Amino acid sequence: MLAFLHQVLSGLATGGIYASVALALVMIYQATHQVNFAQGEMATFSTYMAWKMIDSGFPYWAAFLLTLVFAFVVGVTIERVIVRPFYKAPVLSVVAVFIGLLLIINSLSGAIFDYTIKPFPSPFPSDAWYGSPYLSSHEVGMIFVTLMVLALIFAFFRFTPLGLAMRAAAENPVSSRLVGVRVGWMLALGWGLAGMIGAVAGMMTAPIVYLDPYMMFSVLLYGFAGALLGGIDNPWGAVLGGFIVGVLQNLAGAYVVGTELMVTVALVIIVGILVIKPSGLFGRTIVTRV
Amino acid sequence: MRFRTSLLTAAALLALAGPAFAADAPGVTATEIKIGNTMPYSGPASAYGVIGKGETAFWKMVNEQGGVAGHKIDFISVDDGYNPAKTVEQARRLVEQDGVAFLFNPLGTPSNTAIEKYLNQKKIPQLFVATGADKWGNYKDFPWTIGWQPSYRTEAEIYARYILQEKPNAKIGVLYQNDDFGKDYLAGLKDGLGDKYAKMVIKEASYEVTDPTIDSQVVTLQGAGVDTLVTAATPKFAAQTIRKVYDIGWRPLHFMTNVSISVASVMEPAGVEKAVGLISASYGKDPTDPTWKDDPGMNQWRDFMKKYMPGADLADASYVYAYGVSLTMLQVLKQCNGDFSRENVMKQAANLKDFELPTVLPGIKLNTSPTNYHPIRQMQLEKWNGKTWVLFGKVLGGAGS
Amino acid sequence: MATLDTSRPAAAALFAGLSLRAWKVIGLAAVLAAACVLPFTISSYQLLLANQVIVYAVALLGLNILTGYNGQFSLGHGAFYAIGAYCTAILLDKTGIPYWATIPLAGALCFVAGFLFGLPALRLEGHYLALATFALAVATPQLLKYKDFDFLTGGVQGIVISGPDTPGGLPLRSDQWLYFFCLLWTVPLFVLAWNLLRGRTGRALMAIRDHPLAASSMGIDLARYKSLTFGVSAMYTGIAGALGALLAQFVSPDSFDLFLSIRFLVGIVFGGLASMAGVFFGAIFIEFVPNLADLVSKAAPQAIYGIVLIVCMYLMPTGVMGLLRALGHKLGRLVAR
Amino acid sequence: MSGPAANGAAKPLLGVDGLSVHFGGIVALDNVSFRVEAGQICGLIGPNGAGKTTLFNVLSRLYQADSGTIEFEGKPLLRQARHAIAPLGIGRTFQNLALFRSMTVRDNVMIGGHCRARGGFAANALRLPFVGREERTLGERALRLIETLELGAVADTPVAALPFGTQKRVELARALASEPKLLLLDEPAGGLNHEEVEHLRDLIGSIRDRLGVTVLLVEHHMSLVMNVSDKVVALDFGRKIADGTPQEVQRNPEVIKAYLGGEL
Amino acid sequence: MSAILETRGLSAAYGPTAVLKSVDLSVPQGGIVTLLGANGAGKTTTLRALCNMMVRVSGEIRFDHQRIDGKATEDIVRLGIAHVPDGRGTFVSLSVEENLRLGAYTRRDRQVAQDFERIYGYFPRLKERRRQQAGTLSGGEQQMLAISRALMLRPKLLLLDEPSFGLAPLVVQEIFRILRGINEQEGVSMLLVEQNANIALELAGYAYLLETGRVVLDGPPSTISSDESVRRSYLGY
Repeated sequence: MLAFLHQVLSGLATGGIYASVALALVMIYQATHQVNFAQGEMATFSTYMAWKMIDSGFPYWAAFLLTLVFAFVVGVTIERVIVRPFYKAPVLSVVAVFIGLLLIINSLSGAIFDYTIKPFPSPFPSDAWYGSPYLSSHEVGMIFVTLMVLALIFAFFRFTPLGLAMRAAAENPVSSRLVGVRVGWMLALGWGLAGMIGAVAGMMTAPIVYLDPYMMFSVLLYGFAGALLGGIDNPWGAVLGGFIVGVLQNLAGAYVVGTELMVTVALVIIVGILVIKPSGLFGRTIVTRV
Repeated sequence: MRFRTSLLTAAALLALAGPAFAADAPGVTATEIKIGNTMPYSGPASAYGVIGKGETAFWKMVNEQGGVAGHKIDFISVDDGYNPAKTVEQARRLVEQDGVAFLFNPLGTPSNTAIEKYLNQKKIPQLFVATGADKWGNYKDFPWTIGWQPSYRTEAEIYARYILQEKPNAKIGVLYQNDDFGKDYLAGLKDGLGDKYAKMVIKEASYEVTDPTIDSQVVTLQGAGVDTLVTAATPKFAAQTIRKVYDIGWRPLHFMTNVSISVASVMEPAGVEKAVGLISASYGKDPTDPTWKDDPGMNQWRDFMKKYMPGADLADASYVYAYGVSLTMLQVLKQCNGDFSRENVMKQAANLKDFELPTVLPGIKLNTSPTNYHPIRQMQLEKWNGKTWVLFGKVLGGAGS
Repeated sequence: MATLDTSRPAAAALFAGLSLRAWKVIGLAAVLAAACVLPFTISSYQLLLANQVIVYAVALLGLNILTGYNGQFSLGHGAFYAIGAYCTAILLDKTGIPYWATIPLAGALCFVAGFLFGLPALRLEGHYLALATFALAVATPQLLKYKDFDFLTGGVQGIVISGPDTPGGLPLRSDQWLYFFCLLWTVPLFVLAWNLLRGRTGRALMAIRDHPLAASSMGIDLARYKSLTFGVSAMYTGIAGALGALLAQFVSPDSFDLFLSIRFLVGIVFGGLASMAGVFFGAIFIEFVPNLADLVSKAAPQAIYGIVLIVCMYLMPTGVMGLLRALGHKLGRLVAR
Repeated sequence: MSGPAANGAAKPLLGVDGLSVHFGGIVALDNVSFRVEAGQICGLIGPNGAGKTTLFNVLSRLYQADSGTIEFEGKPLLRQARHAIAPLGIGRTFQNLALFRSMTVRDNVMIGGHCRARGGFAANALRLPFVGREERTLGERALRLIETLELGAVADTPVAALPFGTQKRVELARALASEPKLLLLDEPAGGLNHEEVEHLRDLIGSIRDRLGVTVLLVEHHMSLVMNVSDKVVALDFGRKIADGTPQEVQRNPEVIKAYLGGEL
Repeated sequence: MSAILETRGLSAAYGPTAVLKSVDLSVPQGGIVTLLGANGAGKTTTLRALCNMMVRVSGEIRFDHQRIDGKATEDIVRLGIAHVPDGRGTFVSLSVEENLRLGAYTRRDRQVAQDFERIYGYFPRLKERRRQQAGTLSGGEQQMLAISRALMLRPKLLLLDEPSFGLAPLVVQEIFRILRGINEQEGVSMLLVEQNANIALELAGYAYLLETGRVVLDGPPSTISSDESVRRSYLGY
């Protein structure tokens, strides 16, 4: 029973990582109706910047804030320079561009910072959480940060005119222009904010999994699964989805089939749930009349 | 012009197709030897690409120092993305298009497996392959393929014998990467423990390279009551394992694969104090271990790095590996005495006698013969004391194959 | 192969006064003739590359039937390529079946696998289908190396097989024979796809892509069509995998990583969605651009690959065939003037 | 082509009985019953949101009914699969267009005839002889419809490039290509000017008279509905409020109050 | 009365296909102008061209004495031109209220809350459904929403593309009554594209007749409706 509890808690910790990436995906989806496959690599690259700054003597929080600014600027720039010419291109062409971006950023991380892993500091105390062997204080802190980001995103989309305009721009650019929304900047802003959220996710993930160019590669996959499972148009659902994926993975590995097929089983379960509930557990079904 | 080139290519092809005479020496001209190599410069195993870069720098150094017996080395290293299908294509490019004399240190177990048959059929040496699998000493079936480093299986066998001796009632758990590398450790433990394996190994847990963490696996192993842990994980996961084991207050007797004992890229990220008591076995010197700070052998390597790979990460043990294996290759070329035919190169590769490398542990010597295709078959156990690895016991030879 | 283009009057036809159809036939014959002469003019290594391009083209055609024509997004077609390859490798390794007989068996197996996978996939669209198919690509290597299947798959070590020998009496090297063997499969597969896609079935596939609801109101059984399309698509890609196994003479889980599926997707997008001729351009791209990138930079070959990809998409947002069609229209208008 | 249905048969072509549909808490259709005899043109009118399009969507099995029955030629319709509706002989158009936008007019119309051919995957891939014959028949019929509806000039243009009104005609041609016995038209006059509406009226008339197709017509264009219909059914808030000849319905006070307003 | 909107030689094309050929239009300050024409004559394209939306435009457009041709759609809208597009342009995944809030997106004044009540007064149906996803509304309700959203901008000029499309006769009368009220009370100018020529000419003070992208006839409603071909094609009496 204790072991079971332990598995669940450690799953929650991993799930927290997925949840934080899922939030970045929700952000970009709400703002552009696209799933950016390069999101994880952008987060990794931002985390490298933070590492570089801390390594050269910046205090943690200064580096943290500067990294957020950096990630925002990078996000906006990528949108303006690389993605923008493709807004009229077919969806799959855009997907190909995202794949290209993923390869470029991943490769650059490796070329600039090489492939050996780097330890990344945590802003939280380094001892275990209240002496508990189950969760470290960083893991608890990370879950807390994720929930905070979630609350911010939720409030942003729900209560601010800018959030509303962003959702509108993603859904229907033509109509958005007709109500005076500057669609181009909304999309760029969405990329910038998603970049920032990704950077937070990266800086929270790195102390746990260590920093290397592939740090976010698989995290993105599970974050994506979590976001879809919970509902990609719903930040709460996405975060919950992330936690579910984390716990599910652990339990599947520990109790169902053994570790060698753990990924397979977890994915089969996720896809199975989606087949039954095609818009995610908490996603809204968009009804359009014919 | 074009026509001529294709004629020349055709001629080269004809030469390849015919029986190889020593005098033909494909890939060798009066002034040059062409050596081929495949590496994962792209894809998930790109971390190993630095080996290829180190080797390229090494041959540049050799050429600047005058080459081998009046021959410059044309080292052609190409990307296979760690995809065996691509390796096949690239190996054939190297042989048929570029006309290399032989392949040196192609990386990856599946990649080498994919080209082994082709190269042996064509009687092209596949020298000092960069993989720790055990199969690379099969001189009977594949006389043109030779390994270099001690196999993972040998290493695991050493751990198994140590456990049998020191802790005969151990409850062993294995944490392994779900690929050829990890599974070789399972095989080695089976070799070493024999029929006790089923009783002693009470839990096996694997992870995928795509898993973000191994927390769940560590918890599972602890939960199963394991008191002796053998970890076959790459550096990132090794560091995670050491830290997680410590953090959950678990103190098993912990063996760590030789792949992941770098001070800079495993011990320090994991937390040097969390790794105290960790046992491993090694054959090479760790560039980040203070023990070798003033070691003349390692200084030789450092000089090379300073001059030919400025700016490279000196903590990366892959460069030490590249240097060591290249030195071995150089020795073989020197032994060839000017006859760089494929037969002679292979013959000399299988004729190393007590060759010593500056980058391997003192007392370890490289030996090969027509019936011994395992150049390095010795390792020494070592224990982490919180600051450095402390060697203990004798230099051990695996029973090997 | 641009001559396969179905659409509107091409300029050249008007120009020469020959019917478009006649030009297509002439062009196709020329391409086929060139394909037959090719193996006698290039080196054995170049032939390997050419052969790999042909094999990829078949795989891409499979994916294009599903994604380009039917609008079902797959990030997991590498899995079917793997299943096809393993089917051939296992049959050659474990049974006495002749190599040529393994190809249809691999195709049949993949058809069934694709059809079965298509059933649950029916309920998923867009990103959800992408996730499901991606999951397939993740799961396949894991299953291939699973310990209980070791006895068949050879586990992580994979299976080494022998390539086919030239049948007695033919004056061909074995690699030349292998090329013709692949061609013998490829040409009929393209003809079948051509027939399939330009008739009633093809129209139904495209109708489903454009407006599934309206399509079902026209009496098109979505479930049947979509899952059968998945099956046919998997069959094509699976046959390509089987031929690819003969080409590499080796299969292992590492040969079919996630990036294979992604490369297939890149291939059809680069060549042009819903275009049969485009798959050849796509195949050329995914085969040669990595080599090119490797030549340019050892430090970051994938960055080069990514840049080339993005620049190509920038210049040709609808792929090579999209560009050719647009050029054709322009030319057509010029000539008509 | 199906022959003109015999009038006076005991069973109506379409019989809707006690039909109710709910979306969440909203009642879209509330116990609606009416019948359409073979060969009739039946107008369906009512305020926006009264449930007219919902009724169409239930008939084409896009929506599920909560209770009630629909019989078509005496057979229960609600047990049929969505894709079985067209083969039974019910064709439709959509209020906001549901064309296959990237495909040409000709292909759109040929897809309309999908349910009148049978070549499947294997037969098509192998191009069996009967497939070629079917293709020719389908192609010829499509061509005739294209000409009838004056679409000849744009036959090989992708429909996305056409003006709204033209697309509406493509939809009509597509629906007719399925050789329906019952044709559901959802606001065919939307976006048409007076002259075009007159054409449309003649067209609907001739579809019934020449092709023997029964028509159920949702339309707000009152002069069209009243001129062309044999009977009119009026809905409001999902309930039927009137059912009768155009004149009867037009004079019905509830219809005037809910729908027509003071003037006509 | 000066013109709030004026075009000189307005042409527009979709890709290579020219649709509008040198059209001169004028909408007087506070006036209502209607565009008549057959299907494909270029009416919708005219409205799109004015907003620089989805078409390639050339020629001169003045709004409030200011050149607006070449400006981005959103900047044109911010000057006070609201467009009720064909096909309604509903944000289907957003609620009815969010759609309306977006209508007032560019406004910074404090009267937005009152305007909600005004709109709900016009269309009680929308108030009932304000929390509902707009995509679930019926076609007619979405048309009401589109007009309401445009009104939320408090525009100086309203471009209406077939406001009667898909609406029941009673609602059409109601909407045109509302439009007339807005025009009279708030002085909002309107450019109206409408197939229902009777009601359009009743509302408008001036009309243009388009044929294949050119103005072939213009004048006050009485002049227009006395033209024989207009009577036959558009009015039916």
